Amino acid sequence: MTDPRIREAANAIECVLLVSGEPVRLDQLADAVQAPADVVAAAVALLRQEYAGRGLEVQEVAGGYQLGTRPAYADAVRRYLGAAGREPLSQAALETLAIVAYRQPITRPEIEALRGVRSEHILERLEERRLIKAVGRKPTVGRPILYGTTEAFLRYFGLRDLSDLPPLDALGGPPPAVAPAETGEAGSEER
Amino acid sequence: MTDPRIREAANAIECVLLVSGEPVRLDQLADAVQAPADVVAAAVALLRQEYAGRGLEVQEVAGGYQLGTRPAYADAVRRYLGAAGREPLSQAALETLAIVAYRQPITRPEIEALRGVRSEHILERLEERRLIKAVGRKPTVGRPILYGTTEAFLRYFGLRDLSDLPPLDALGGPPPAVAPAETGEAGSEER
Amino acid sequence: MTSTRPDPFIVRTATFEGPLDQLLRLAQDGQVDLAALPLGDIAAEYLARTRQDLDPDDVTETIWLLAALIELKARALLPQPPPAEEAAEDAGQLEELLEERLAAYRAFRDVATALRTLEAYQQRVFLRLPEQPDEPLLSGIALTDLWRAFQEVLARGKERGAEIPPEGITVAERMAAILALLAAHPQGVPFDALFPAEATRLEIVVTFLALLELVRLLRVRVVQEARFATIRIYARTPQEDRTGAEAG
Repeated sequence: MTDPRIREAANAIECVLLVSGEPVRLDQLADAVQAPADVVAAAVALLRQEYAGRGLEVQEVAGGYQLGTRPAYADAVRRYLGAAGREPLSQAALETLAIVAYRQPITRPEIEALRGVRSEHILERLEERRLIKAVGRKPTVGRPILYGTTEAFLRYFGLRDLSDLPPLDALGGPPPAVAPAETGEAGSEER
Repeated sequence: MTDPRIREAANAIECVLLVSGEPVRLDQLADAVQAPADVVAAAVALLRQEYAGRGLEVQEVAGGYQLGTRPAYADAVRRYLGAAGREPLSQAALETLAIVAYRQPITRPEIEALRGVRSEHILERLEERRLIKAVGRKPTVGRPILYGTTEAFLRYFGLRDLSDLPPLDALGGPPPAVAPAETGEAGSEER
Repeated sequence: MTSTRPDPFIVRTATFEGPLDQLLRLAQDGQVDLAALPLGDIAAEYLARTRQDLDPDDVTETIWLLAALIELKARALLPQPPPAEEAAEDAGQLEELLEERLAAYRAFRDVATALRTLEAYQQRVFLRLPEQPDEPLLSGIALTDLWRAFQEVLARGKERGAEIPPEGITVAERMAAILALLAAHPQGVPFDALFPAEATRLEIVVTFLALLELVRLLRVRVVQEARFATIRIYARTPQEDRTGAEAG
């Protein structure tokens, strides 16, 4: 039998996640349902279990939880919405975004040195899509803007946090066998 | 055992109801999930049964079905939705909002020149609160983003347009006799 | 132009007239005869201007732009290094550097592929639209609070001696406003839309100057389909003036 306190918390959380439409952090959930953190954590686990094999799923994204549709049913959703779907990023934009993600904070000249082409326009587009943002200025001549990724970036790719990024294999060898967060390799990329 | 066709239809329907937010008719559901009417009806019945005792429910309204929260959990939802709005604006945020209101369109560097401190984070918060938004880019080097106030800002303060803002008195005289949108007391708490 | 606010610094030489950043862009694209570019005159002109008004942001940007131009010109004027025995070594180093860069770039291309997979997955995930998407998250603030806050900023700014942007209408402001309007209307706007009924004569004149400036800078296009038809103003897409400048 499920603890009734956990059942009630799970029900309330389900409601909050439905109306939120974006990731909700555990502390926000605890405030909303007015339950202690351990009950909230257990309630989220219960919900995830109950949605196994169903149409919806509780996703852990950008430091919070969100109630979303499973990709398997995307066609039904698109038919209903009549929407063609969001435009995916261009290859150039995706590469530039990858450089920002792994090397942040990074300036435009540094990005351009890596890509070998001008990237001003692409950076502007990425900023408009809220995937990157200016996070400061580098204390060198001209004080160029430093770019970093945003929370929307994490949501866009369904990442919990930056350590969730696919491992970067900068040396040209095979990808590391261990999860990057533990090898410390990801850390050295991000400086 | 549930018929797998009904299970699949139920999952897809669950997804459509999640994204819709308004009642969806049976024929719309049938179109979206591409299943015959009897399968759709059975799938809806299955969903209603599965949501018994849960936080969400499949409600039959206005000739259609919608996925909504149970009234029993309305308090948790209200607490969640209200939490962001109840957070008071800091004095710094209020000042920044005032600058944007009176000097729009204005860039971040211009705001910072006026305030004498960095304001990036504050601008982000104001944007999240739907009080200001990017309205364009200034055609100077770096093409900085120009900020302006939103429609929601006007509505909140009960202004028809920006010319309704209380006029500035550069000489520092007493505030003009404008009817405040709400009592002015809460604002002064923040000093 | 009744205000003291600096308009963008316009370079005027025999062959070029326009903002400094545009000059740099053209120079970087190899479209400027650097040897003939009187950088000394340009710098002197800018210096003279800063004696009237000094905007720290503007000065920083301008110095950076001038420095970049000086570097370009210096490179153009210096004789090309003769191919000596050192060259072979340099070439080797250069090759190494290029290879290193290529390896790093390849790694990013690989993760870009991994990100593409994540993107494809997440694009098939849908959420409900957030409730009350157009309500401001605000309570307990009255209009007088807003008014008072702005007065305080102005007062403090005066104490600090900060330069407070004047309320007067400047060409730069109107240019920004026109671009903002066009950004919100990709289908363009009728000419009249730039001149609201309540606009003062000064506003109208300055707005018109701003429009001319934008036309000259190739930022907007003015179209009249037929005689006496409505004149429409469109934003020029960045591609139109950046063709080939960037691999997108």
